[in-house]
Amino acid sequence: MTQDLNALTEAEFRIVVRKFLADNYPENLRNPPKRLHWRDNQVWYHTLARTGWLCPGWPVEHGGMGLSAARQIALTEEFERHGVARTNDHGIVMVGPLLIQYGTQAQRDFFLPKILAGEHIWCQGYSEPGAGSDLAGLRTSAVSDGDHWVVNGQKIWTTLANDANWIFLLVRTDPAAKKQEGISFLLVPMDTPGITVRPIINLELHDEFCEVFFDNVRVPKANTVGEVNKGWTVAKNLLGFERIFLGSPKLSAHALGRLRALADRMGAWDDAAFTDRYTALRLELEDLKSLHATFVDIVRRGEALGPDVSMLKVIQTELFQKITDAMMDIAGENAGLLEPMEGNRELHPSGLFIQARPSTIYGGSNEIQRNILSKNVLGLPG
Amino acid sequence: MTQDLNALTEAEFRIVVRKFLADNYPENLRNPPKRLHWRDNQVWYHTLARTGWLCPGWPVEHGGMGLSAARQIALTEEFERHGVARTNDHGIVMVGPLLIQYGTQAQRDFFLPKILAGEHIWCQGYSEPGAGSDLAGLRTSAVSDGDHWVVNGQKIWTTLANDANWIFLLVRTDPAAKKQEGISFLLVPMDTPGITVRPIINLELHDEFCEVFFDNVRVPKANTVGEVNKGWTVAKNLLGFERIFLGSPKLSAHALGRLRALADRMGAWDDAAFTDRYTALRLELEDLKSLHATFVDIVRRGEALGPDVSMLKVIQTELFQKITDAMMDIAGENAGLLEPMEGNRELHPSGLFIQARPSTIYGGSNEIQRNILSKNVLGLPG
Amino acid sequence: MSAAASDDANESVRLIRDSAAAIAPPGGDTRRIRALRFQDPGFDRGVWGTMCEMGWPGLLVAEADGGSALGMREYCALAEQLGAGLAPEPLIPASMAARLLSGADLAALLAGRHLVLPAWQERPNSLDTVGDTVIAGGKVTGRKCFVPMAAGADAFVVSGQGGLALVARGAPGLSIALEQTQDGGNFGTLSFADTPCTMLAGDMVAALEPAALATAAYLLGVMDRAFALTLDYLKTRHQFGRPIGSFQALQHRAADLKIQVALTRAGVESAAAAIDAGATGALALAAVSRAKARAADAAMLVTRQAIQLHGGIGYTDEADPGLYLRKAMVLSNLYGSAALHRARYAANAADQDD
Amino acid sequence: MSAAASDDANESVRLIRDSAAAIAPPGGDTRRIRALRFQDPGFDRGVWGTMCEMGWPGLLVAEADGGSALGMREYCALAEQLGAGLAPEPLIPASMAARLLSGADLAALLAGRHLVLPAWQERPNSLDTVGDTVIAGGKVTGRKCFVPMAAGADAFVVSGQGGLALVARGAPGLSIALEQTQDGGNFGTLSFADTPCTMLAGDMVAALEPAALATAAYLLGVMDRAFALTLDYLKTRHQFGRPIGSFQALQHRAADLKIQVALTRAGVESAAAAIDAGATGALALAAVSRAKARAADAAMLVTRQAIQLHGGIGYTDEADPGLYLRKAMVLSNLYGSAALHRARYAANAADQDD
Repeated sequence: MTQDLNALTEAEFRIVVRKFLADNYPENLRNPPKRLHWRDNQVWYHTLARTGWLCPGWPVEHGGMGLSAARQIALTEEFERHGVARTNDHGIVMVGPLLIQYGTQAQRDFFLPKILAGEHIWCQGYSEPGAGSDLAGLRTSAVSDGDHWVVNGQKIWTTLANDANWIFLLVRTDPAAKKQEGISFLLVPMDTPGITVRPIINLELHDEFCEVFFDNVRVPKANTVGEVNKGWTVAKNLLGFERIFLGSPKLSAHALGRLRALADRMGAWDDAAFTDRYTALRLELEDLKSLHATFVDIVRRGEALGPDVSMLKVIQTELFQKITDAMMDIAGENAGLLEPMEGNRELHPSGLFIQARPSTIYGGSNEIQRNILSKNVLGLPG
Repeated sequence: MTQDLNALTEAEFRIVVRKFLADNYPENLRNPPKRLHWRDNQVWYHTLARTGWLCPGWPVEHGGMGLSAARQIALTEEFERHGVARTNDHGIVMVGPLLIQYGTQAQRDFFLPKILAGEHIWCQGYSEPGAGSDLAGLRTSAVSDGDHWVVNGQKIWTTLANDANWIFLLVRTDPAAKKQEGISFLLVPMDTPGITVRPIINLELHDEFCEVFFDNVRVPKANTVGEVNKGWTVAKNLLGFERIFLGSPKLSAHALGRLRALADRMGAWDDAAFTDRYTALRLELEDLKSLHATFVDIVRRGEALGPDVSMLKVIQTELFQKITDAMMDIAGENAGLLEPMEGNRELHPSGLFIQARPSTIYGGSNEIQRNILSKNVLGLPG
Repeated sequence: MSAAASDDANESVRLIRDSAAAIAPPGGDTRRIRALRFQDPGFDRGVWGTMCEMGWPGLLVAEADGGSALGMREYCALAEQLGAGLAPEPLIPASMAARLLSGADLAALLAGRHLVLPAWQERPNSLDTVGDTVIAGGKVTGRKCFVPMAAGADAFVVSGQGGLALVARGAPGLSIALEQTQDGGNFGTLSFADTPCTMLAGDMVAALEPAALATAAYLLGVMDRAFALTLDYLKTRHQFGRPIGSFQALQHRAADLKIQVALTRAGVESAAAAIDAGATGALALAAVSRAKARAADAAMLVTRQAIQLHGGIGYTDEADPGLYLRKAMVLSNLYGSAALHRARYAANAADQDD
Repeated sequence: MSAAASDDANESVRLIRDSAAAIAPPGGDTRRIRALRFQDPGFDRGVWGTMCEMGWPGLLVAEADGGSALGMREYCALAEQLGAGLAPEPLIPASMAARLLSGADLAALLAGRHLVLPAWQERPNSLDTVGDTVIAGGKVTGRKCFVPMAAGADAFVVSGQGGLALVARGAPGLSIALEQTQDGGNFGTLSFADTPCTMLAGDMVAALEPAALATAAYLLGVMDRAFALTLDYLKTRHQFGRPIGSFQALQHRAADLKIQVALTRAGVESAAAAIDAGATGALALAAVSRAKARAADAAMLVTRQAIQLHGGIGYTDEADPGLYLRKAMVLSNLYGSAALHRARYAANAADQDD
């Protein structure tokens, strides 16, 4: 099958994907208002695992679909168009590719099949209460004790940790080293004694994020990925892809569609000031699409993304917020409702407005992205 | 006369001022598009001197009108309403009050009558090519030589230096001292050998600003104001008043009137997006007026202005720019014209747009004002 | 205003602020606020009783009618203080109702025994108080929406074609649908079908003005407190080995927020002073619209930035900035959105000649 | 486009850029630019001749008609390069005229012997090419304005009711009033009174599109270069003992300007690619409008900020940032302002379903 999919034209490929979704995706999970938990999406997850569609980007020899970069982009677009919910995908998009690149043969042999089978559900332990924007300032420690590490500390903003049975962790293994050195990358089963998960209720009143506490947690040294004290290199590698992902215009495109529906409902088109504002948002989205396409072309050509990809994250997240700001402005008193207007999921300005808030904070806050742009792209000093 | 003026009600006082202007102000000098030179405004200047209206704020015993703060504000408002051009007023608003506060009796006896008579025209030597925003970083030096200072260095942005016969100067008299210490305040005749003035053509294609070069210029030590090495205290005193002056809503009010005239001419009122934008600018102006009034009240009560007066400068100058930005947006191709549209001074969007540019740079750039607000008002660290 | 009158007003404003702060400490009682959220009726009837004992719903009511006969400056100072403390009690709608009642009805409201709320709105983004509702022959028929804290009301003042009427909560033919609001309160949608009522003589349109201005003042309190919280956070939160408030980009943003708060305060205070000085008609409408337009936009800006500047923690429900954001989301568009008030300002303020 | 065709296009774009940079070095020849400012005709006829030798006015013209038959990508690359170098020579209007001429007229234009410029506009803020001008019986009567660099034209292509006509500069009944423009060039207002003309067969409306898009590209060059200048200044200018570019507030502003330049480039290149790939009708109008709207706003923003970030020196006429600001002031509203193009975009781009 995978051979065939890469050989198809893009148009043919998209038809295959659409048919696959029409045949397999549960109708009630289309465009969910909040991030789904494992209890809700595991049936779909196992469908993907069973049909071999779970890991589009993994090479065929590791059990993936082996899709080219171009095909993966088309696949993502079709999934988004269909309103497919994001799954608990950290194992698929992060741990798998990482182990393929940095893991030992033993690690690959053990972990990859468990991910492919939907048996291991992963979460990511990077941020800490004292190390948010300053990720390299993390303090969770791992102290050597024979063939184990003993981990103590706390992680925060761990997405869906309450669904996961494994976590990948950045820990400090050399407290004397400079900030970005002395960090190692560990793989830890969530049922290890000493791990406690506490869900955080966010402004959506949803428990998507968690705190994870580590109290003398013993981790086999065999679960270290890459060299000891070189974990920052491993982790950094994952951040590049995150930015083109966070810069995808699809989220803003979706929000603009909702703004249009709201404007229809509110009769806002009679107001030329709104119409001009709407058109400016549309134009910004179209320009973002054009700019995004130039970065996608880089990926398509197999070249490395530069730090200027941070522009996409800034533009996309702030456009998303500007669109939801406009919603609040035209929604009138409905802007204050907790639930969707008239029970119609499509008309939930306050919900989307709140959903847009953290986009400029996570994945490296937009302040951090602008620091990266000014220093690593524009070469400004200090 | 001055006794009478303070005793009048404000309404009566304004009537007196209006009559004075109607009787005396040259019609052809109303609302000039650019800052006037001495050759153009000296007749009016001497009229003010002759009638005793030149120095409204100076105490009566020093030859001024002795007007209260409230009367001075009303006077300024009436002058602005009438479109009275700004004169070469550094002697009146800066040097005189400064000498009254910090000068020796001999300095007061010599200089004040010359200012009152319109004989001494002053300019201000603060900024230097390497010390713009960082005013305290100035490097023009004054080295002691008997009862003289020998001044070497360069000043820049000296307004109308090409009209002045005296300059007040900040110079470094102790090169070893920390930045704001070791600075002294000197009074220097412009015809002293070694002084060269070079006008700078600005974006208005006008020579309002000058560079002033000092090459072994000998200045009597008797011309030092305040203590040697304490000139910063003297100079700082002048900056507070500058900000409430630069924050006066009158400039933006004038610009908004021009925007209205342009909108009439361009038929822009048919465009609801413009109308909403215009109303937002109007509201910002009205809010600025309300905020400005609270600071004027402080002055009226004779209390000291706090550093939060920097807000006024930021709001006013950026509003002025936003208004002229709107002009450019509706002017169509006229935005590119060098001269007024149809020869009508009231319709000169490009001219006012350019005139608005430096307002966020001079008088302490708006970046500096925001630094002041964050550190001295909000107490933010560093 | 003479200097003596001005001193009196300053003193009564100070007294109001002090007593308000005792009941709704600025940012100091979020435990109470959190406990009341998303529960009916969304506020504390006991605290409401205390507010009535303080005479707050009657602040603008004449002394002969049992009120305090104070001015808009005092009312705005009170509303601002309640905003700083996020007090959910429905002081603004109840004060609006107080203007529309008289006699025993008014006395019961002011005493805190009988909570009456106005039901005037039929469409979002509108200040029209009449709509399609018909009041005739002692009956009301129609539909009113966005009645804040309707869950706790004992009766409603309803406006419509035919005048103004008082309807008891339990009146036959009245059904109430409640929707939760982001701040933990509720909006009621009231459907009347031949519902018995008693006629009133008040003017709903005029009563909207103090409510709109007080809402601007409440939003001023909300943004002022959200900004103060944020400033504290900027000074104490460290990243990269220094307080985040030492980063210039954040400093300048804080300065811009400070400017918005200052402009809002200037606008609210000048509107209140103008009305206390006797401004009426278009002048008063323009003053209220200016204050409400700025307050709505500035409150949203400041509370949005409070979330952003708090980073991840700002997005948690357990941190306080979200409480201020949600309050701004509910109140910004109440009694007219910023766009509506900009348009109303343009229609009412004479343009200048200079 | 196939990979091979794309490589060809990339190569011809590179060639165009190189040859343009030789004649109009980006930011490197402001002495020439300054010498030509505010002097008639506002550009250098000799340099214009060289540009014609390079085949630039005929870039889009078919080979059979003496042109190079290249695409919009090449044309935009050329215009961008000229913008970076602030070249005042009227390439864009002359290229527009080239689309409207044929035979010997066209040959004379392309050879640089006879400079023909289009005169189509009668009102500001409008893309209407007809207006009140009447062309009939071999005579033109009417008034056209905002003809860029009219001071240097030998003839004009005039549109009006009745079609399109060629009018010699010296034709009887034609009077030309010149107004100086901020960039040192000029706008001509042409009054025709029974002025003899020869009829032409071209389409003025269609000819506007490449001119509008090339103006967006020229503005891209202007802003890109103004930004580069500013970035250099941020790195070298010291205040408070450090380069001003080390201050975070300025760094973040620079990042925002970089984003505007990048969005403009993406929009211009995607419009050029769409047209080269055969886009026509509403699709092409929308693409051009998107590019021009962004370029106009971004050019004004970037050049304004270039002044601000240069501080006092930026406000002097002898510093270069002002040259870029003035160019942006003249070109941003030419061939349609940002607001006009936003409205035209909305009228022509199909809204999406997702």
